[in-house]
Amino acid sequence: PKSQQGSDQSRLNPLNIQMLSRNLQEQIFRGRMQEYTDEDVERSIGHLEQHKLWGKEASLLPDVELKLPQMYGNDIDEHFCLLAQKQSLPYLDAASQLQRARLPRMPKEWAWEVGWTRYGPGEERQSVNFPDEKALVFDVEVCMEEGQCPTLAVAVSPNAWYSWCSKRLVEDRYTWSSDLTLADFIPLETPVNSIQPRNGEWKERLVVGHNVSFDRAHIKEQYLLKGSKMRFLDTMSLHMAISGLTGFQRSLWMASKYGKRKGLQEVKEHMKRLGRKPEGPMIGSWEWVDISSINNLADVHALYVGGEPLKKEARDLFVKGSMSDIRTNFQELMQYCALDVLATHEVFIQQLPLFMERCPHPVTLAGMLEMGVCYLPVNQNWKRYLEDAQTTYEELQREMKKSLMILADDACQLLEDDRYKDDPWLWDLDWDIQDFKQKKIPVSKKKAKQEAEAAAAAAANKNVPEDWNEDPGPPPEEEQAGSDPSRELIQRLKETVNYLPKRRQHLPAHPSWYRKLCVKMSEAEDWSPGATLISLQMRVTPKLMGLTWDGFPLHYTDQHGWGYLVPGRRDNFETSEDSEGPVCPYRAIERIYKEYCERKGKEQPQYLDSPHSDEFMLTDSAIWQTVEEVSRLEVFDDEAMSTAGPSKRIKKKQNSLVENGNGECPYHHGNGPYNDVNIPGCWFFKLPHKDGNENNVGSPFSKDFLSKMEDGTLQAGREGTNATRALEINKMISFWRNAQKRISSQMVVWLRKAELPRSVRLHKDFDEEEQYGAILPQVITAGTVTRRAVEPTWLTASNARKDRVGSELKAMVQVPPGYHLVGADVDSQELWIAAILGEAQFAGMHGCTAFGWMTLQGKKSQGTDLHSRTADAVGISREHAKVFNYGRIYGAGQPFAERLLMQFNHRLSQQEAASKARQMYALTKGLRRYHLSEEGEWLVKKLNVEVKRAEDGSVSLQDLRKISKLAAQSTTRGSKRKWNLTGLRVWAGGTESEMFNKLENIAHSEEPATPVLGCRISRALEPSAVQDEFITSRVNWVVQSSAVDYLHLMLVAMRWLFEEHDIDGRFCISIHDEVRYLVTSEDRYRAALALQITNLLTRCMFAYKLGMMDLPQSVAFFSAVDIDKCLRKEVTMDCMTPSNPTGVERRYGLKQGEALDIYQIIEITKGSLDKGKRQSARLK
Amino acid sequence: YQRNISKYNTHYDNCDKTSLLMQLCADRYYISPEAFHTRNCTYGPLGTELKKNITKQWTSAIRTRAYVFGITTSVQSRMCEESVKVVNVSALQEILNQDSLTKKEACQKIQMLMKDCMSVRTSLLQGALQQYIKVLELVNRTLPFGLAEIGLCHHSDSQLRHLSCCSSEVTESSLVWFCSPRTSSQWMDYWAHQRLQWWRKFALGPSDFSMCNVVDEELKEGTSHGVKVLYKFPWGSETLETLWSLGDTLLLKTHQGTCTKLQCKDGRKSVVPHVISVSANVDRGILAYLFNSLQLLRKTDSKQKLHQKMVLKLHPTLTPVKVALDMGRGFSSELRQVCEGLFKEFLEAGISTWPGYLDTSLSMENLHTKYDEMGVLFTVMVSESTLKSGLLLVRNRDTTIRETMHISEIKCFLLKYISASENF
Amino acid sequence: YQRNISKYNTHYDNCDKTSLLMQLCADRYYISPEAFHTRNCTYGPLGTELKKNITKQWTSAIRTRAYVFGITTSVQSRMCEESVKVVNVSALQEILNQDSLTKKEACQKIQMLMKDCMSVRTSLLQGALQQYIKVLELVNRTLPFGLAEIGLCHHSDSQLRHLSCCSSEVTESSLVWFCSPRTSSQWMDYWAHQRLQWWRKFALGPSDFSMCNVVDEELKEGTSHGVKVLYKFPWGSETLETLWSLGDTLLLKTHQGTCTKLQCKDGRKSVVPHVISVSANVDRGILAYLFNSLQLLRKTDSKQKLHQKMVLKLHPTLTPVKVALDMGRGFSSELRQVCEGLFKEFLEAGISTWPGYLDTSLSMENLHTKYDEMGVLFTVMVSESTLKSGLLLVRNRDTTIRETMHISEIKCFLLKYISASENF
Repeated sequence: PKSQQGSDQSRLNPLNIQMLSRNLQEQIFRGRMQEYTDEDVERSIGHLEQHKLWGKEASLLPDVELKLPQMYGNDIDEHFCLLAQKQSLPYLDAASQLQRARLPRMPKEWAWEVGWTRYGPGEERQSVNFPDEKALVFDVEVCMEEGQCPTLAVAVSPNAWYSWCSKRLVEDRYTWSSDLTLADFIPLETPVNSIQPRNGEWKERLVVGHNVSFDRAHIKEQYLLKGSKMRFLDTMSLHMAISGLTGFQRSLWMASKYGKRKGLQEVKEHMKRLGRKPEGPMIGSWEWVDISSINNLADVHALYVGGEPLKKEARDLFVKGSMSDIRTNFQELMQYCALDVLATHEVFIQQLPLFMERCPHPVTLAGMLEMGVCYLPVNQNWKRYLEDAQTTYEELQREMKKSLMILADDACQLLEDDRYKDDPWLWDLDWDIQDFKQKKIPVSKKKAKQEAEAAAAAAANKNVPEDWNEDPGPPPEEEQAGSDPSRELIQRLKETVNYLPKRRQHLPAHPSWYRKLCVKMSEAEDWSPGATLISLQMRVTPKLMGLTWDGFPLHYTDQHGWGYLVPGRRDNFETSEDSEGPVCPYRAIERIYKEYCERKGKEQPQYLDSPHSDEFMLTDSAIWQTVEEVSRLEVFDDEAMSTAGPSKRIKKKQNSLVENGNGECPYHHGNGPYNDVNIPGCWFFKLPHKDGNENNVGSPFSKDFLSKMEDGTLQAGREGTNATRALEINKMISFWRNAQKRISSQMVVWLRKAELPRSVRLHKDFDEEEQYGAILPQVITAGTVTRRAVEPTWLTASNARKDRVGSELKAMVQVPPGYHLVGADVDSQELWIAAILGEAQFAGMHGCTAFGWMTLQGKKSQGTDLHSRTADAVGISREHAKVFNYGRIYGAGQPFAERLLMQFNHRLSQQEAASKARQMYALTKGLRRYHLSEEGEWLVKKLNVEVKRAEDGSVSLQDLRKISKLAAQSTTRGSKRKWNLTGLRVWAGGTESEMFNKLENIAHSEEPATPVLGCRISRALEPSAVQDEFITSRVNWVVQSSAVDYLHLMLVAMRWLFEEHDIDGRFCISIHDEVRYLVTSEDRYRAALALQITNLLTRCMFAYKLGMMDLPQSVAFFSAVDIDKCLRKEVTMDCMTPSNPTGVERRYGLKQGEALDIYQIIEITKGSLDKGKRQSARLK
Repeated sequence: YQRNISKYNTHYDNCDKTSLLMQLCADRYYISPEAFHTRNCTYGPLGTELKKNITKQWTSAIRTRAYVFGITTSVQSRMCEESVKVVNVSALQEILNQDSLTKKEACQKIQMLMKDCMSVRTSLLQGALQQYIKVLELVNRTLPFGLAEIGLCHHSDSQLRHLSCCSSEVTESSLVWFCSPRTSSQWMDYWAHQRLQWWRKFALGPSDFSMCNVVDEELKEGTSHGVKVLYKFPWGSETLETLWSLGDTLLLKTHQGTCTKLQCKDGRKSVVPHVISVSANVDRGILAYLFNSLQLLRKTDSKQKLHQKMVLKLHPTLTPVKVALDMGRGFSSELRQVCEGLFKEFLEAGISTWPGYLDTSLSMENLHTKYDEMGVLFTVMVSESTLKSGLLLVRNRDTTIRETMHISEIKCFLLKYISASENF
Repeated sequence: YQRNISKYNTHYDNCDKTSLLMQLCADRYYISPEAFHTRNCTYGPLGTELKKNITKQWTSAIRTRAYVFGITTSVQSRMCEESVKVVNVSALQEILNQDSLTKKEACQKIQMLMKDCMSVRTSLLQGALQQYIKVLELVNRTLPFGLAEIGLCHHSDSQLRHLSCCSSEVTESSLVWFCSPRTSSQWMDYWAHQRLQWWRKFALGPSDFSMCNVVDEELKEGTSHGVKVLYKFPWGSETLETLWSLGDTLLLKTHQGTCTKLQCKDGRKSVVPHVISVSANVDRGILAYLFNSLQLLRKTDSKQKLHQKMVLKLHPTLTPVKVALDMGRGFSSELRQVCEGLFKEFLEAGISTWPGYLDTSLSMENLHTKYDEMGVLFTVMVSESTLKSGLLLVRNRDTTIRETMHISEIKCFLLKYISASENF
């Protein structure tokens, strides 16, 4: 055994990786030291040398001297166990009460009364402030049409049933305020009009519900800044942890359960989305279907409880019905709600023991309870943000549409003299116009009309002077009095409206394509003139814009999607002679391309027959036509007789190609030509597609073409139009278009002054005119099979981008006066987890695998970090390499890399991409090697095959083939015996091989469980249920689920430190590898220190559970803890977006926050979490 | 404004669009041709109507947004320290004619006279600030509110300061916004955004309108922040509208010693409000819209000759003439009666109509050229078949397509078209 | 205008109505209180809106009748021989400061400077005459036609001619009508009739408006006939509008030497048209309507005390505020939301609305007094019962009766009421 010693505190491990400062290692590992064997060290050095990583210089980090809080238990694992048990004990207690209870009988009739009603054992009713119970099963229903206020609710405890009705349900009023206040919500701990719990103390209470975060968002006390001690257990999350399904499995499950048609359709669509061929490998094992279900209560109930299926029809009334519908069906709906509560209880009874068995570590439950109380503080800026984003969105959308409408109007002008026939883009639109229809005027009416005419003429003669130009003088008296011959004439003419058909034609004089873009005037209330239906996605739009690709006009065909026309083709004139359709103005296309070439200073192609310059382009349309006809004949003659001409050689080549039947374009290379598109005078080439050229491009405005717009490959060919601007706008509004509904339906509750804590009210920045409130994001604590949290708005929100309307979303979470957000991102969390797993597998030493070394020690500056290495190896940018690396670690294979490569560089051929991808995978993941099965070993011996074995005895694929070939030869022809040669398959030779071996190891094990907290994989993914299916999901699960363990450990540690050291704050939100706490400004630095210590302990827990008694210093602490007043990626980000053009500092007065590393935090806090010391430090 | 003109001239040769537009404005009587050479903005019938439409839209945009009251203040004021004054020449003459006076005495008398004379306002801001207290009573000291006015101001041109007639008339539209100091920067952003959007709303090419911050050096006394709305004219960008965040300095200065009277409620506090001034040069705005909506189309006619076609694609809401009424050949007295009847009907419905039937000398093509250059949205053609079947041919300026429509439906169509296009 | 003021003062004691109205105008901010003492017409929010309504009615009355085009001419002109000029004081100062000059030299220089200065127009007639030729092209030399303009003019007051600051701003509305000499006297009669009818149309007491011929002594050069529309103010009759039949003299004088260019077609003849000028003093017209619509009611309250109640019964079309929105006590934040919603709805429909809900301090009685004095047509009261049932209380100014109406129908009701009352 040997341990390398550094200076006083600094220590390096045998691989020269800096470990924790001595004092920290001693405090955490209680004197236990990491032991290294020489053999392991040698193996590691060899491996690192092989990947050219050994011997790189590394600078030392300063040491950290810190007195950690007193830890419990004998080791760090016990410490966490004890913490978690202490934290979850009262709730576990309440849960088991619920589990043991026999529920009282459900009332037959429900009280029509505002607020809570309690039903005693004899159904005696009693109006109560709230159900004062330790444990409840709870369900809220909301009448969607009336907004977001809770409508009614039912709860049950082991002691009684409770029902709740809202004021809005019981009182019938014309309008209700759209602003939500606490009084609209359901009290569970405080009397009406009060925010104080009885006796001033919050009690630990547990609420169980299915998708309980929805119910939580309707509970009054949950919106208070200083939280109650109520916690929530979600039967949906428990279900996911026990028996959850992956997205793909869900489709399959639906298919097998709910009839073939609906489900299979979804499976097909899913396959299509994943790019899998439906005829690909069939799903072999279906056992998992019976031990799992999708997430809704009815199916979950059926899985765990069984029996009568739940009736969910009543739900529709809440979704679609009005408040009065609910009033009418009140009893029925209450009953429905109560039955849901009952079902939830039944499910819960079954789930709890299963969950405890499969996720045995107490940290998991404690972490989930903590995650269930997310809280996002907002203020009046939230409304401003919604308005700003929406108006910016509407304005941009209008600008885009308007520019398109102008293009459509301008194009109409080509109808005059049929000029559209010479337009390189618009020639093939439908330019038909309709005749104006009129009824025949019946004879009798004709007579009446003649009379009218005569009368009119008479009237005219009476008053109008013979000479037009004479001043008639003022109108006569009777005209001033109202009788006016011209009005009478108009009136009479108006009656001829009877001769028109009842139903008016829709813009009969407009070309057909334009007509389709217009709303019929009589049809729509909010009718608008012009081509208002036009959008960027329509086929006509690129044509109206006159888009060109490298100077060639775009063209659309049904069979190939979008492409472009290259002029110069001469082999298909005769075929078009008898075709009826529009004729391609190939001369105009040639002209367009010629102008393009002149602009670009590019040599232009010599067309077969274009000796005439533009001057010869003639001024008389009649001659033009003849020339056009003649030129066609000329080509025909050329082909037939092969007469020599000025450009003989090209012609010959051309002709020979034509004869060969595959007319290639001599001067342009691209995706084509596709000569089944028979456009006289032009070849058709397809636009390149990101998924490979065999795919059709549906719109040249998809975001993949953005870069082509920017570099000028794709540009607008008409004067005065700006296709790039339209595309830019499209890009800018995409985020808000998708997110607007979700974001603006976020439920915000505004707190009155009295409902805010004293510290806020008395703060110098408090302003009565402003609003303070909160959003409770409806997070499903374990929403995926990896137990990651799911929530559609906040957990998926991207960071603010300058070109995305509304993307400043996260920064709109803003603290009330006197508070700060303290939080941090776990630095490259998943890479580290994956790496440490690989290290534990390989030599049990930090930095022993190349992948691990790069993660810990890699430097961007030296080009030794993971992304730089990949970038170098493949020859791509570091940013692109990042995408590859994460993709690979998440389980994406070589084909994914190929496709990605092609997308990054459209000039790369399929073969080049494939070889690059292969190279990259060999370097990283390594090559497959095989351990021979007994049968295999036997054959090797028997046949005396020479194989090259690696250290671990595995053989390569080539050797394997050799064996099987020999085996096949040696056996008799008739017996087609199939040998089963291989046992374990491993990866070898790559930087990440050991990591992948470990992941697959876990995924293939009998009972896959996370290495740190021992949480088992969903029953629906266990090998016993699925055999070898869903491998990618299972491999992916190992890292992802461990990341969830990481988060749970952090939450537990933070709670402990907050309580132990009286830090005034609460959990706010965790977004995957990021946690945020809402802390009083006074305590913000102590909270930051607590966060750093939490990270240290969590990482040590990982190392400890993987058998390593040490931790590299570089990952021990967050590189920075953000102390900020809003939620954003970086404390310095100003979050400028089109809807927030001046940035959050100017617009919302949000100054930059602080990002502090461990050294700064220790300096500020003097390394102490205690209240007193920090204050004295501050005074100094 | 006259600066532009001089620039037109220097850029005349290389700036085709500018000269084309100037010619068009004179030909179609938007702006009086003399006005280009003198210092005044004199508008012809079309220009006057365009100006009316623009100011109407400005007013409704400003007023539907918030509590904004219109006011009217005097062109002449005693307060202004500007150098342009209104002088009664006969009084001056009288002094000059008094032979008995020494030069010094005469000078003194003239100085006295000048001191008594009213100055001519250079902006509408001062007037609004003076009315502040009176309006405050009306709104019961509640913030925010605004005072809006459109009126003539005299801008002295810095380049011509030493010439005798240095002032030019400009129609300004002004909003003076009073808000609590707490929200003033938000309101500044709000109005800046609103104003830019307003200009863009009626533009054919919105991107020619832009916004920029006033650099610190240009900030006047007491202003903390300034934003300008610019238009990219062919000869360069010019300011159409300026927004100043003025703090409370000017307000306090205007009402010296009455600080308590100035105070408003902001929650439970009493504050002296901050002032934001939003003021646009309407005349330059008109020019901007004229430039913005001029579309030059190259068009080959039936003889393959290239023509330059000009269309003034003013926004339907702004364009001065919505409809031109013309008549084909035929029973002209009856046709004319139909025209007159329709003319009355349209005018009564508030549709600005051009009595094209008064002039029957133009060919159809010249007629369309004329109307396109005038920016006429629709051309309604009354022909003999109208007398038989009540059908009219209605040509749309933007699509140039002639649609058949019945006489009983034309008015509704026009009204609906114009009001609906306000949203685009 | 200032003459009126002085008359107010002399009649103060014996003319109760005058002082009452003046107080009302100041209190309810029709006319700025300072404006009574200075020479300017400064209007508050209500006065501005009233003026807008009057000029709008004037324009539509003029324009729906015949071929009348609006124009805009410059306030400053070179042509005018009037004595009020716009002077750049610094240029004058410069001359005075030149010590080297003798008095004579200085005088000459000043004279030169004055000559160069622009004068301020005293009527809109001259501008219209100048635009005549250009418009003639537009209408293809067809008679009759008219040029209309509303704008500021400077009137020098004859009584104060010798004071230094003798000019006062007046908003004039002017129609200059060009017709054949043959029909000119008919047109003169026509317009005189039209104008009187127009003034009377919006009056509460039409008989206070009257018409008289101008006596021969008052006829200016070139005018053959003149007619005046008068209003009987408490202190005597004053002229609101003047119509002059001007023949062709002024037109010929304005366009010297271009006689052929002036000619129009009248049948087969070519004639130089006769000019009829119709011009009204809008400011005085406003005052006339204010006096005309003030109704004084004596009323005993519950304590048998006698009160003077004033109602400004302005015509529904003219009255500046059509509807006031107020709220009762109760859930104030929700009530306010309803008010704000209605406020926006009304403004968008073009109904001028008073946001009375911003001020909740007045008692119901004071509120009605205030609104009656403001001439508010309807008072809409949003109360708690609105939240429950959607019902509003709507009080009519003229009947003082409170009607219950549903929130969904109020907008249509108001629009219909206002537009229908235009015919009465």
